[in-house]
Amino acid sequence: MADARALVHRRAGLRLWLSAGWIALVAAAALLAPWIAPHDPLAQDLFLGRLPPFWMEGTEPGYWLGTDSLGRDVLSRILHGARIALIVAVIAGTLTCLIGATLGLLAGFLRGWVDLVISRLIDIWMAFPPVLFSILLIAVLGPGLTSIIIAIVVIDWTRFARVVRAEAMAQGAMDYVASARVAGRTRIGTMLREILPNVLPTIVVLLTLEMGIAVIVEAILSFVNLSISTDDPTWGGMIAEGRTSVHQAWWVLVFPLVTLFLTVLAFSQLGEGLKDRYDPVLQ
Amino acid sequence: MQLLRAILQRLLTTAITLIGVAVIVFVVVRVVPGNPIAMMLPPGATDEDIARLTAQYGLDKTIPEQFLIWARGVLHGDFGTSITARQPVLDLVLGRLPATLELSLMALVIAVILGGIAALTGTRKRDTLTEAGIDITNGMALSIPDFLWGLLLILAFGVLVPIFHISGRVTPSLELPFTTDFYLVESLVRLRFDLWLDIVSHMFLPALALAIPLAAIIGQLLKQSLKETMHLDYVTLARTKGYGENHVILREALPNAILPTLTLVGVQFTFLIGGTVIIERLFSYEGLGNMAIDAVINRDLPLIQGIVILFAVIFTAVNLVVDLLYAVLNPRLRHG
Amino acid sequence: MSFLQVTNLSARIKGSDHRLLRGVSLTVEAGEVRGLVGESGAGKSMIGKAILGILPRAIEITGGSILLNGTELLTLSPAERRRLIGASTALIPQDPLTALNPSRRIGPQITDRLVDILGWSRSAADARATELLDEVQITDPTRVLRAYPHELSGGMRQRILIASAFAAEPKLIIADEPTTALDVTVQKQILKLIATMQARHGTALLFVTHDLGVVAKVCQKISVLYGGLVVEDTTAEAYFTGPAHAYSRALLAATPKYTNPEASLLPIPDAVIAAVQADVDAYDRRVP
Amino acid sequence: MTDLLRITGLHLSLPDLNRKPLIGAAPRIHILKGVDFAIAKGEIVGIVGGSGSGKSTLARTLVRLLEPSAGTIHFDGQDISHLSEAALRPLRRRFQMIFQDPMSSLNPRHTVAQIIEGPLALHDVANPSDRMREALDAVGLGQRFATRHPHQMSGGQRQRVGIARAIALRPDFIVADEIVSGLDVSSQAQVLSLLERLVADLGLTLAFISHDLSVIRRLCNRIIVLDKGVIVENAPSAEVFDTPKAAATRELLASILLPEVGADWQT
Repeated sequence: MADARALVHRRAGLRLWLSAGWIALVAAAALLAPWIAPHDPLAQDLFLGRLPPFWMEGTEPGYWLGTDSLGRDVLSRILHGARIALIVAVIAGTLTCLIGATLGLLAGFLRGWVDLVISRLIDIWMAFPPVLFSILLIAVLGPGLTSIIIAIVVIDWTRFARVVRAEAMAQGAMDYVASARVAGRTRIGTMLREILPNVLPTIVVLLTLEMGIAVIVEAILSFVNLSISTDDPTWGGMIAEGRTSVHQAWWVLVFPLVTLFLTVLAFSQLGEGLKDRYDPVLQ
Repeated sequence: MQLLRAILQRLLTTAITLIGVAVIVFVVVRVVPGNPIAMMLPPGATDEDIARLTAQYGLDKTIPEQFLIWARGVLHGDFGTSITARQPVLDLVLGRLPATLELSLMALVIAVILGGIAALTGTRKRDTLTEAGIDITNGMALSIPDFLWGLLLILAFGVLVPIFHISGRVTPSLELPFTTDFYLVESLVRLRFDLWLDIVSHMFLPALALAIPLAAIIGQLLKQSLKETMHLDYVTLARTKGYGENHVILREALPNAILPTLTLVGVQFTFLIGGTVIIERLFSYEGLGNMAIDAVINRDLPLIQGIVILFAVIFTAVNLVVDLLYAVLNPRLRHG
Repeated sequence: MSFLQVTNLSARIKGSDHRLLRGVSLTVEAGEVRGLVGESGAGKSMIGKAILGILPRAIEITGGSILLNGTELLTLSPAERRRLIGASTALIPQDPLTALNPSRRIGPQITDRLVDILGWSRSAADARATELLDEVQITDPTRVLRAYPHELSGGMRQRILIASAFAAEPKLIIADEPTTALDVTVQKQILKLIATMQARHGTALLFVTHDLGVVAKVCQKISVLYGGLVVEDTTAEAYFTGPAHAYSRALLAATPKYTNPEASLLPIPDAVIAAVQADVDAYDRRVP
Repeated sequence: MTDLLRITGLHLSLPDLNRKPLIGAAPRIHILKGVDFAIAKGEIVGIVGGSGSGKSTLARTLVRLLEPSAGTIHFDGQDISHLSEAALRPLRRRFQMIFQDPMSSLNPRHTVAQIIEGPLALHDVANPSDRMREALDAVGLGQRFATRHPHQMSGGQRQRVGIARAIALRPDFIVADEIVSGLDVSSQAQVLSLLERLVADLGLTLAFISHDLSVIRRLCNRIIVLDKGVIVENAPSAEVFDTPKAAATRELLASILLPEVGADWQT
């Protein structure tokens, strides 16, 4: 047992460091993009269109990961694309978490009519196909960073609300809650001091998961051409373009796709890693 | 009696949900900027033309009035007329529905098979490296959404090793003898295996992309549930009777482990159906989702409404079916 | 030769030096009832599980022997062993609520061993099941055999498990805390039922329990365990009139007894724990 | 002797959510059906009954975790039966409860120090950490336990934390609900002798709820037997054992298995 536990711990530690490391790298790219990017991400040069990456035949020095059909440098565009990805991940993820977790906590702990209203809202929300809903919202709000963030928050709060509500309900049935009442704690006090610490690990896992999802939603919206203005380099926009020319220039699709893949994976693993490392019950 | 009450309760909440969806989509759609009527007329149309058409589609009335008119129509099976296609919304939507249903169900089948295998293997080989491998694979499959899987599959099996089609529902040059829109089913019924293979080759990658996250969820939940069940006394008792591991897993543990998994899989299946929207776009698959995105881009209000309502109906129907299945499979509800 | 002879049985958690059984030896004669007593963590259920071959995967047997009617169990292949165990032993588990499969009817849960493992015909097995339910005083066997577990009370389910255990006329039954999960008022009835059935069928019984009150009623021999070590092996008569070992004495004094409240529920003195723990440590030094 | 707690005509019913109709209130299950008794200051009263007798519901009503449907609860002369949560709060310091399952009643993500100090801080007790340390000593757990979490302790140790939390507030009255039923005999003996000593030292009044008459015999001056929501016997301990009046009491007595060979087996 001791052995298995150590193994789990080591794996969890590795997971935490790898995922945190990759996200730090993306963050660094986002911050330093104007200085480290070898080229202007918007600079077009039709003579340099569809250059392959550096290890293949027919490359130009300096275009490490090749260029797209308009001759824009793929690496520079990925570095700049990290900015929007990260902004969306952090802001949309955090806002969604705050709103969804609060509603879930209130519904699950207070029960009664609060729960009735929130549960009904969740039911209605869950009956919408989320991707279609987000596309619709962007059509209403108009493209742009703020619209994307609003759309993500409006659609994804139920992810938190559902899980946190169920968890809070389960915790609410435990005797430590009754014990807090016997000690004279108020309802809100009990919710914040007793229930919240027990739901927090779940919230953290959901939060980092949501950050990854936010990046994907942005990519999906770029893919259907509804995200930011078409000029700004985003990973989703690059992927959309890469998809159309996948038979001619696969690298235009592959590099942003791998970046996106790793980032989403890192976000999802970060939460689990943090929980394994810092949840007192798992120590 | 108890069952009847539960059913009534479900129908009531379902009705509330559907009305809620209808109201929200109706309002959201009507604040979309841009005049759809102006978009559909040729340049140079007069203001009068626009006003006439606007009135024809009822868009000059207030939103509550429009809603009531629309709701009355819906109750009579009339979902309005598509602005771009100028055909009844219901016809358009029902024409595309079979494509999306076939895709979703194929994805579900793949997910159940893959997830089931993962769960059973993981349980059989629990506490070994095999189980750890399954856990890691599941974890990855779970944290990457269908959209990314779709792209990766396009690269892997459409470009790198091109063994599947990555675009469309069927090769356009083929002659189709079908009378329904259920191509996959009808090709089988007509014993046209050449067509069937072509259709499967088109559907397989999008279905797999949709299936992977669900397979991971089934694998994870069912395995967890199986492992918990394996610790229960009736499983231990079966071992002492002389039964081997496979028998114990399949006959004693599995029937009980499926139940808790089933409810969660129901919700996840609605997510899968929601995922068809973007996956159909990605694979240029002619289904509801693809149509929905076009409808949004073209500001085709009646069509958007119709599609969203249809999705909501499908989702609630899936949940109802899952609840029924649960009741059928659970002896506690079936008897007494 | 004893029907069951466990000699020097040792077990530990795989890949660690955490020992669970420290050279346990005990015997159960044919038709005899032996109680295995101790507190949680003493290893008493572990012995039963080791005999039946249902130890959790994380636990390994590191030495010793288990002879069942002269056959060494620990060297048999898993399949041979399962067959032998299935044919000649049975288990009465602790919790009747979790010991019956909720999705299967009662009847097949009693007869499956007879049909699948022992090759009885279905009709013979069904007749046997009815006869058994009669024997455990269930008045409406036909209905009960067709019922699902959730339709029956806890006491009823425990009767069914007892019937199921005796179905194949095993030579040895291991009862693992069979009354602990029951309501106080049914405990005694169930215990009487087990005792009656055991006597009538002449089955050897290994009775695992933490409850000295239960042991006093049904057992002829007693093994007291602490830390996976047998600290005392004696007859019930001798144990309840004056246990030899200090730990056994202290355990008895800690047990509630309404007829002599002042001399019961006495905490075990630290010195006694220290002494018995010293025995455990001495064993670990002796046997690396 | 004055009564610290006086219960008159106590009824309690809870909604049966399994049978709730589509519209309107759920039917109610009647659990306590007219319970009268009093507990004097300094008394240790045992409340005993089989499963379904309503003893745990009664325990929770005594500390006003549940509100009676009818009847009154007087605590130290004050009617607390329908006081609001806010009005109860200052009184809460004076009556405490120890729960059956310490794994559930101790917050898994709090340390022992937080668990014991939490209630102290709520009632503005001065020097809560000193009081916490005192309480840990009183229940025989060393200071090193202060930083532990519940899952890092044994069952007996956890239950002692539950006791420490209750006594740290220096209440007048404690309800102990089946607090040893999950423990080994040795921990059981330890926890009970600890409780016995604390009650004497601190001059506590105790309602001790259990299904085990033997345990109650050792600890309590008086025994109340509850059966299907009514009191069927309320008498000094020795009397209940020597001349049991109610059938329910006799049934409970008959079900006891004494740790001695022979004697009571054939009854």
